[in-house]
Formats: sequence, C-alpha cells, structure tokens
Amino acid sequence: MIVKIEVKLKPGHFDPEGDVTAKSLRDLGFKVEEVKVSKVYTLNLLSGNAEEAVNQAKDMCKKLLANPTKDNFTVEVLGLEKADNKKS
Amino acid sequence: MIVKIEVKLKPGHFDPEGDVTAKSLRDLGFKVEEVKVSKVYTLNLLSGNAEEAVNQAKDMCKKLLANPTKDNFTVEVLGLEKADNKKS
Amino acid sequence: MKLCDAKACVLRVGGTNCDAEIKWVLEDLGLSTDILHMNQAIKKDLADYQMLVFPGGFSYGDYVRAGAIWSREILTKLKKDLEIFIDEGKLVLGICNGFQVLVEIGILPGDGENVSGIPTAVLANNISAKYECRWVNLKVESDRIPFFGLLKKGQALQIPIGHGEGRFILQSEDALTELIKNNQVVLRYISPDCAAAEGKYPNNPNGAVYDIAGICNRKGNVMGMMPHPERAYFGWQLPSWGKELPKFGDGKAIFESAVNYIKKY
Amino acid sequence: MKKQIIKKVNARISLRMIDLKAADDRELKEISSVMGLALSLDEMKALKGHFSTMPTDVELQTFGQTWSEHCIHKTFKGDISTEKGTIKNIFKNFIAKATKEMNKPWCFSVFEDNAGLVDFDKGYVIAAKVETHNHPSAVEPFGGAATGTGGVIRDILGVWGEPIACSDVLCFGPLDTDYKDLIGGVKHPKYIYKGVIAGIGAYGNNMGLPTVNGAILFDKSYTGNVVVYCGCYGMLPKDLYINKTQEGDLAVLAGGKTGRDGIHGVTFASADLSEEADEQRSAVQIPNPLVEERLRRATLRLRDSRLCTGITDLGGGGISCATGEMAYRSGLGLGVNLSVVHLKEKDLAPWEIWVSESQERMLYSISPDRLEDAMEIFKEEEVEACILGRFNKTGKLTVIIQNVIVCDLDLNFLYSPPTVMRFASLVETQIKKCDLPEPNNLEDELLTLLADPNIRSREGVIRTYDHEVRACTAIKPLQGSESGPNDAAVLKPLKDSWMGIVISCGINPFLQDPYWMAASSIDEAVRNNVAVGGRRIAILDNFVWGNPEHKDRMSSLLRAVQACYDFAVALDVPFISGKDSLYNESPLGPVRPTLLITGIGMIPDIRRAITAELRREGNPIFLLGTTKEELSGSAYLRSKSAEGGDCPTVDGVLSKSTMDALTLAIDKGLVASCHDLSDGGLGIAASEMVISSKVGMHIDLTKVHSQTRRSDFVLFSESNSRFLVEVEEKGAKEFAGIFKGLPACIIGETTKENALSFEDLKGKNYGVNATQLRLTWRGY
Ligand SMILES: Nc1ncnc2c1ncn2[C@@H]1O[C@H](COP(=O)(O)OP(=O)(O)O)[C@@H](O)[C@H]1O
Ligand SMILES: [Mg+2]
Repeated sequence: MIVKIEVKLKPGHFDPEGDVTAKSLRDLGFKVEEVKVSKVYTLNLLSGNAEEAVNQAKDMCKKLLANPTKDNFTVEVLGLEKADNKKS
Repeated sequence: MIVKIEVKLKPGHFDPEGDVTAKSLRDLGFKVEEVKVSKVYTLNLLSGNAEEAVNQAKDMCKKLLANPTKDNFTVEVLGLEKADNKKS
Repeated sequence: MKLCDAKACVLRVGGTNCDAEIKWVLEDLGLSTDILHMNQAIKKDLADYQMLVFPGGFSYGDYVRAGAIWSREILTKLKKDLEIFIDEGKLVLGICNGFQVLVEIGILPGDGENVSGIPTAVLANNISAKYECRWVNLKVESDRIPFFGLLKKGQALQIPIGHGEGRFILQSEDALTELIKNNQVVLRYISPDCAAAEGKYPNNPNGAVYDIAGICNRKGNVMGMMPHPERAYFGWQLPSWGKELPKFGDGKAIFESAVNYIKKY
Repeated sequence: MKKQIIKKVNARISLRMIDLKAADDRELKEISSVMGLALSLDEMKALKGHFSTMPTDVELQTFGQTWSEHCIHKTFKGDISTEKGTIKNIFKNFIAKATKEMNKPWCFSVFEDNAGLVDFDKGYVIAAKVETHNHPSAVEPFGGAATGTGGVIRDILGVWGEPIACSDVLCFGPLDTDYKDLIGGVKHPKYIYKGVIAGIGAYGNNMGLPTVNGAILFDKSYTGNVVVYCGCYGMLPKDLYINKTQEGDLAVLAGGKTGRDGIHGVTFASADLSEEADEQRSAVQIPNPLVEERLRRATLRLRDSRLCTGITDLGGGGISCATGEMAYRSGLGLGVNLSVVHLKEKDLAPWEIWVSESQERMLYSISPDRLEDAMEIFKEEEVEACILGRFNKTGKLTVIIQNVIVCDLDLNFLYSPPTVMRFASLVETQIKKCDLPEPNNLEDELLTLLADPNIRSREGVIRTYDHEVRACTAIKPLQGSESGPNDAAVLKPLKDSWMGIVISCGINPFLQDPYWMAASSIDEAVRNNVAVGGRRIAILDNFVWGNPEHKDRMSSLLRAVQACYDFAVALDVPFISGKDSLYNESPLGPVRPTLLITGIGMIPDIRRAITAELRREGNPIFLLGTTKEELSGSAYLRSKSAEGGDCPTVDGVLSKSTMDALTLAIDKGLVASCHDLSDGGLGIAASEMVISSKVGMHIDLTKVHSQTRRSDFVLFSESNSRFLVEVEEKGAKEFAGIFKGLPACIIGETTKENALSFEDLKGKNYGVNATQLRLTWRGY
C-alpha cells in the first residue's frame, strides 16, 4: 500500500524557510505573499488494508516523522501502484 | 490562488534522506520497504486564474525550486481557501 | 600586476561563515582582501578586484537547496558584473557552499561564461545522508589551470571536507564524458595510498560521480571544490603532525598558485 | 478558585489583574500553578505582602521568571539546614570562595556576567560558558539541543565575545532500552540520541563554529532525564569589553521575532518533567541558526565600532529578565514599550511577549547619538531591531503596551527574593565491599571494555560535527591518521600569536560518593588539559541534579559542592563560571547526580602540544601516579554488573605536583606522546594510544606502582591523577629526574609492531594487534 505522509508546521508557527523562499521568489519577479514549506514521505507499507496502513502511518508520525511541538501531519493512501509513476 | 508545488527526486535517483528515514522506521519496528522524501511548497499566488497560477508555479520550479539534474516537480491548485485549514 | 595593487574579494551573505579564514590565508600570501556582504558588494565595483571567492557556510540556511537562494540573488543583483569579471579571465573560486553556489547559478560546469541561473549539475545530499567532517585524499587531475600552477598532474593532496551536500552529479553520462574531455575535472577523491576511490566511502566521502571533488570552467579561471584548502594551509592544521611538524599544508599551493597568476596577469 | 481573583481588565490588550489580597494560601498556590509561575507558597505570600494594589499578570509573570531556580539559583543561594547547623549560600561559600581565595590576576571577570573571562595573549581575553538544556531536549530532542547550543553562543556574544568553538557533553539512556520499560511519555533513548546529536550538529555547523570537545555517556538514570550540556568559547580584545549602561541610553532589542515558542521555559526548567511532557511543548524554543549568524555579525561590528554601552543575551525569561537585569546591574530603571516588538504571530498577550523565550535575540544599550550608526549595521546585516525603551534613574521597571501601563515594579524588590530553606544530611555515603572473581582471560575483558558503549569510539557522532571550520583547530577531537581519541582540544585563535586555548572536560557520575565524584571530575578535567600541554587552567562547574527539595538529593549536592571548593583550591584552578540545573526528575526517577567540570587552559605555543599518538619505536613508557584498588563505579565493574569497592579518591597535593612536573617535562621537549587514564584505566588508555598510532606498545603489569595484587585491578582500576607517557629515549633520565619523589615508573616501551602486548602479574603474556583493537573500539 503506497502511503503519502505530509508533515507541515502548525498554523501560526513561523516558517523561516518559507520566508526566505518567498523573498527569493519575489526577487526573481514573482508576485507571492507567503510560502510554507513542508515535507512529504512517500512509502510502501506491506499492509494490504488501507485503514491499517493509515494507522501505521499515523503511528510513524507520532514516533518519528512529526514533532508534536511544531508539526501537524496528514496521511493519504495512494493505492497499490508505485508512487513514481504518478505524474501531474 | 493557493498552489501546492511538490519537488521530488527523479525516478532512479538515490534518496539518502529517504534511505535513512526508512532505516529509522525499521529500527522502530515498522515494516517498510522504501521511503522517498520530497518537499512541498504551499503558496498563495495573487493570480485569480488557475491555469495562470499553474504556469507561474512551473516557472518558479524552473527558476528556483527544482534542480533539473535531480528533481521532478508537480503542481496542484488547491483553490482559494487557506491551506492551513485543510485537515486529514 | 604588482601584488600590492591587486585585491581579492570574499563575498558573503547571511549564513556564510568561512570568509575570515580565506582572508587570513590570502593576506598571508600578500594579497590584500576585502570581505563584502552582498548588500555592500552591490554598491561597489567588482572591477577593482582580481579574484572573487565564494566561501563556505550555509548561505540563507541552505534553504530550498544548498546554495540555491544565494545563487538567485547573485543572478538578480550581480549578473552583469560577474559575467564581465569571468570574461576578463579573472579568478573566481568557490569553496564548499561557494562551489554549490557556482553550480546553482549555472557557471559551473557550463561553458564558463553564462550566468544563466539554470543549473546543469547538482551537489546532492551525501550518500550517508549525514554531514561529514573529515580529511580526504585528493588527486590533481589538471595542472593547467591558474589555481594549480604550483601543482603537478597526478599529485596527491590532503585537505579536509565539511559538508552534508557534496555529491556532485550530472544530468547524463555524456555530460560527464564532455566534462572529462574538456579537462574540467580538476580534483578527484582517492584512497590514502593513492588508488582511485571508486565511489567507496569514506575515501569518496559523499558518493560523487567519478569521485569528483572539484571542477573548473572551460577556461580554467573559475573553479569550484568541496574540500576546504584554507583549512589545510598551515602545518599545524594537519590531523597528524608525524615526527616533525611541517610548516604548511597542501592547501597552500592552491592559493599561492592563484596569487602567482594574479602577479603575472 | 473564586472567579473574582483573576480579573480581566482590558480586553483590547488582554490584560488581567490578580487580587492577591483576597486570596488565601490555597488560592495563592492555585494562582501560581494556573499562571505557570512555579512559585512556592512562601514566595506567593511575599508577593501578597508586597503589593498594595492588585498586580497585573505581566507583573506576576515577571516574578515567576526572575524568582525561578533557573534565573536566580535559589537553592545555591539559599539556606541549608543540616544536623551540624545551617549552611548559607553554597555558591558564595564554596564555589566563589575558592576563586576569591586564589585571587588570580588573570581572572578578568568571574561569575558576574553571562560568561567567565580570563586573560589570553595580545590584549585578548577568552570567554567561556557551559549551559544545560535538559528538559527541552527530553521533550523535543532536536530543537532542545539546538537551542541549547544557540543559547550558550549568545552567552558569549553577551560579553562581546566572538564565538570560536563549541563543546557538548551528553548523557543518554542505554540505546538498547526495551520499549516496554518506557513509561509516562518518556521517549526512547535512540530517538533522543539521534535528535540531540542532529540538533547540536546542525546549530554549530550552521553557525560556522567547530564543535571540538565533549563526551557521551549512557546510563539508565538518564533514560527519563537526558542531560545536554552545551559549551561555547570566545575571544575579545579586552579594551572592547563594555558594560556601562547610562541613564538616557536606549534599550535596543535585535534579532529574531518574538512568538509563542518558549513560553515558560524557565519555570519549566525549574520543575520536574511530568507525564504531560508533550503538552509542555510551547516551552520548547524553535532554533534558527541563520538569524543567529546575522546577529553575531551585527554584534561584533557594533563591538568593534564601539557603538554600545552594554549588552546582554535573551535567554531564560526573555525580555523580562534581560531588561530587568540590564537596568538593575547598572543601578538604573527602564521604561519598556512592548508595542514595538516584532512578532511572529498576532494576538500575543502582553505577558506572553514579555516572557517569551523565542531564540536569537539580544538586548543592547546604546547612547542616542550612536543609534543611527547602530541601526545602519543592523540593516546591512539584515537583522531586525527595535527601540524598546530608555534607561532612567527611577530604579523601576515600567512596561507599557498600546499606551497602557501593564507593569510597574521596583527592581530592588524584584531582585531580593525570599531565601529558600533546604534540608540535607552530612552523613557520608557507605559503599560495600566488592567481591568479583578474578577472570582468567584479560584480553577478553579488555576487548569487552573497548566495545563498551561508554568507552567505544565516538567517531560516528564527531564526524557529523564540523570541527575544522574557522581553521583554528590545532588538536582535534579525532587525532591522527587513525582518528584516535584525544584528551583535550587545542585552538589557535589569533593570527599573530602561537598561544593556544586548551579545552577539556571531566565527568564521573558513576562514582557513588558525591564528594569523590566531584573531586574526580575536577581532577579529570585538569588532567586532560595538562595531558596535551595546557596550564593556567580555569574551570567551569555545571551541576545536574534531581529535585533539591528531597533531602537525599540535597545532601549529595552539598557534598559535591564541598569537594568543589577543596579540589579547586588544591589543584589551583579557579572557577570562573558555571550553572546548576536542578529538578531533573522524570516518572522513571531522578537523574544520577552529574557534575561536569570544563577546563580552559592555555598553551604558550601550540606547536608544542602533545597528542596520544605514539611517536616512534624504542621509547620508554612511563606511568605517572599510583594505581590503587579503586574500582567503585568503574567501567570494568559496570561491564560485569558488579558494584562496591573503593571510590577513586584524589590526593590534591600529589596530583598537583605530578601535573606540574609533567608540564615541565613537556616544556623541556621530553614528552613524545601522552594520554590520561580515565574510564577503563590503564588497559584502555594503552589501547587507545596504540589505536592512534603506527607503532605499538608493550607493558609489564608487575612494574606498575600499585597497591593491588590482581592483574585485572591493575589493568582497569580508575585511580585518579594518572598519565601514560611516551618519553623520548634520550630524555628518559632527565624525565625520571623531574619526577623524583613522585610516583612515576617505566612500565614498558614502544614497539615496532602496531599492537598492544602486556604481561600480567603472574607472568602470562597477552598481545592484541591494532587492527583488532580498532575494529573493536570503532565497531567497523
Ligand atoms: N553553580 C554555579 N557555579 C558557578 N558559577 C555560576 C553558578 N551559577 C551561576 N554562575 C555564574 O553566575 C553568572 C550569572 O549566572 P546566570 O545569571 O545564570 O547567567 P546566565 O543567565 O547568563 O546563564 C554566570 O557567570 C554564571 O556562570
Ligand atoms: Mg545569559
């Protein structure tokens, strides 16, 4: 089961990387107000059951990937295919 | 317009961060094969038009956010609402 | 040019941190050196300088990618001046983060003159995914560039590295062949007994393709390298003093070559 | 609590007033707890008595911060009741007293400022400070450790020092702890270990500061209480040191924005860790080294252009403590306008802005006519700065926000908290006898110890810290072509001087007698320093203890402090700075009493520094010091899960003479290499020297000047004040002469073969080649 976990700063938390990125984009001529940066982990869980996969992923966030002090996370099941093959 | 840009390693590129994350997760007792890490920039573009926003975002990737040697990117328009309010 | 008329400029922005050491060694060699913040540099004329150094550090916190933000700032603020500088055959040296900046801005490897802002290579995360601080062994691959005037092709050097993103990679095999053919690969990682590192850790500390530690532009007046020669300048900086403490380290020849080039220029 | 006690008075700026007069004792306690003040009933009563009108929440929070254990060191300055009478102010009467009695002319500033200052060469002084950041690191390892480093770097900036190096000493629970043994929100040591190390590395590396010295320890008692010591060392020209804030000067706040992160960090640090650790997250600050890097540049430029009259860092207590301290130490008052502070988020209550511990901020006092120049520097360095207020003669701390006065306090009262009373017993620790059968293969024992988590190589950690940046690290944490261990780091900070700074540490929490534990830590810190050629050593103390309101914790603290006085004086090493962190308790129990001693020495010429790398074959090996049957708490006994035995003691006079003689021998050029004996004793020290080298060593245990008949005890005793020295063959006579009357004897020689061989007391021979030693020690 391919699962996608996004770990992002909680609302209200100041995002220094986003801040610097926004400034650089503006320097390059883009009109952008605010940028938030988050991290996405795409992983293949052995579990074949979506619900179980989500629970496992949430547990991973709690134990390693997210920091309750500053991060929120979201979990999404992408299905059984390989993540790499998805294109926008 | 809220736009979400995901910058990820091209297929076949070795992902050290993902590799280490996978190892740590396995240490914690999770059964996981491979982890891929990518970065997501969520930004608010002044443009009110989705197509234009996507074009702008792609241009940002070319000019700053992605390095063509190693990165692919995908762009997604989240609509007009604030990204922070989205929950899983 | 008489050395007393020549000047080097070490650029910096928030997050840069190896500027003082570089000034120290350049001035030790008699080359007067200014350290300029970008905010000061845009008010000055780069034409007053014979050498430009992009030092190590974590410019802008290495956000987005190592060197990316600073490189775009140069693009928007110093593009013209820098192109002229390189075109005139003056020296540009990028060390560590400075190398990352030169790659991100598209000067290296490139054709050497184009400040395009579109990189054709990258210094990616070390294979170990860790920051690595260690002394590495290097082989000089070209002695025809201004920075290596005092070195011989095939010579081994010992210089330390300190980086988390130093794995040099190119877009294709062809790009690598091209780079080698044009003699643009100037430094490669080797083992302590001078055998090829063949990508193996820790001799190749980051997994760079073809064990590349440093490259130059076609003309050879722009060089980028991951190791820090300014940390291997004096003998007392070496990790092992052996039976007798040497006066200087291997890094000295690189700076001295540059200074000699400026004298002749 | 009766609703009326806490009253909202101003919804627009969310200000509340607290009716202390109407509160009874129970309610006073409740106020303290609801508002997160962590003040005791006595302290609340003192406040009740002080205020004639209702204090605001901003005012009460100011007391919560300023009167906290972290800011004012209540326990160290309080009264201790013992069976032999009351002992007052152990800080002044033991720690500071030692320094005062020694009265060293080279101590430029001690205990006064953010960091201790001692003379160096060419008109420069060295600044040194070590801090702890334990609670935050337990809750959020990466951020906690990173901000620990960030904070101590600002302590150096806060005395106008240019930071030049960092150090870190870390104590974790065993990495192989079973998940089942973790209760009450305690995080797994592995998670904490990775996070803390990444945090220290990230901050130091990003700041371009080499992390050059440290230690890592593992013990069960640290599972719930990780201990994170962060040190920073800096340099400044003496004549640029200034701290003379004048009336009329402006208070300028610069650096990062102020947010809700790190609210109540101070009161948090002064209370036990509870099971709701994750709920205490707002107390953990968020690191941003990029901002600190700019702040450093700006601060040093302000210093060099002499634009300021005073400086202090914002650490515990945020703006409230920094402004109060700066005004109080200059005998002035200050009016603060909180409306100008740059915020990370809107809708912060005044008290939150006031006590927030957001990182990377500094406070300066600047005369109005230099303001413009100063602001120009902030602008060029891209540092946000605002004018908080103006110093006046009132002796009061006044705060307004949006034209409302929210705080008006008398500084004298604020800085005269009630004295606390603690209880301790002076009864000495009893340690039982040790009955360990003698092993039959010493090689197995040696290899087991070499691989012990507390002894094995730290290369995997050290290499993730940049220790070469700034290009002034002469003796590195991993030395030689074989990356062997070192006793101390040597830095060469000035271009035009060969003089070096020597940084070392000593820590022995496994010794059960707190008195000898402290004595051993001091001896070790000094020993490590002397081993590389350091001298004129100053030391820093950092206490990490459990809740001092318990008698047993307080008793061991008292014993340790007594040893601090005794052995600082005996070894002639003054304390110049330090810190205590108490209340290190978790649901798993209290932390082991842990005292870190950091040594700051100097060496006249770094080219004469000594390392542990053996130089050449055929040189005699001397063992300095006496080997006693002192194995209590030793790595050897612990590896066998055995206890008891005698605690290593220190003979101050002998230790000092030995070290002085060694320094003399080094200066005469007689010493080829040297290593101090500590964890694992002679066996480990000898192995480490071979590991570092291209040659080998042979030693004969019968030649060791010892008071034990067992080979394993000779090999693994952890008696203090001992060194293993390779002496240049032609200088052996002269060397022996220098040590006349002192315990020093030749126990072997260096050999051509890269191996360690030794003969035990029964004549049995052992030999281990260096490849195997390295494999065992490094794990690869
Ligand atoms: N237990 C202690 N031992 C030695 N020095 C101490 C101790 N506690 C505080 N000091 C010293 O007193 C001075 C002021 O301490 P403190 O206010 O805690 O500093 P800061 O808040 O900057 O950390 C510092 O120089 C500090 O080193
Ligand atoms: Mg302080």
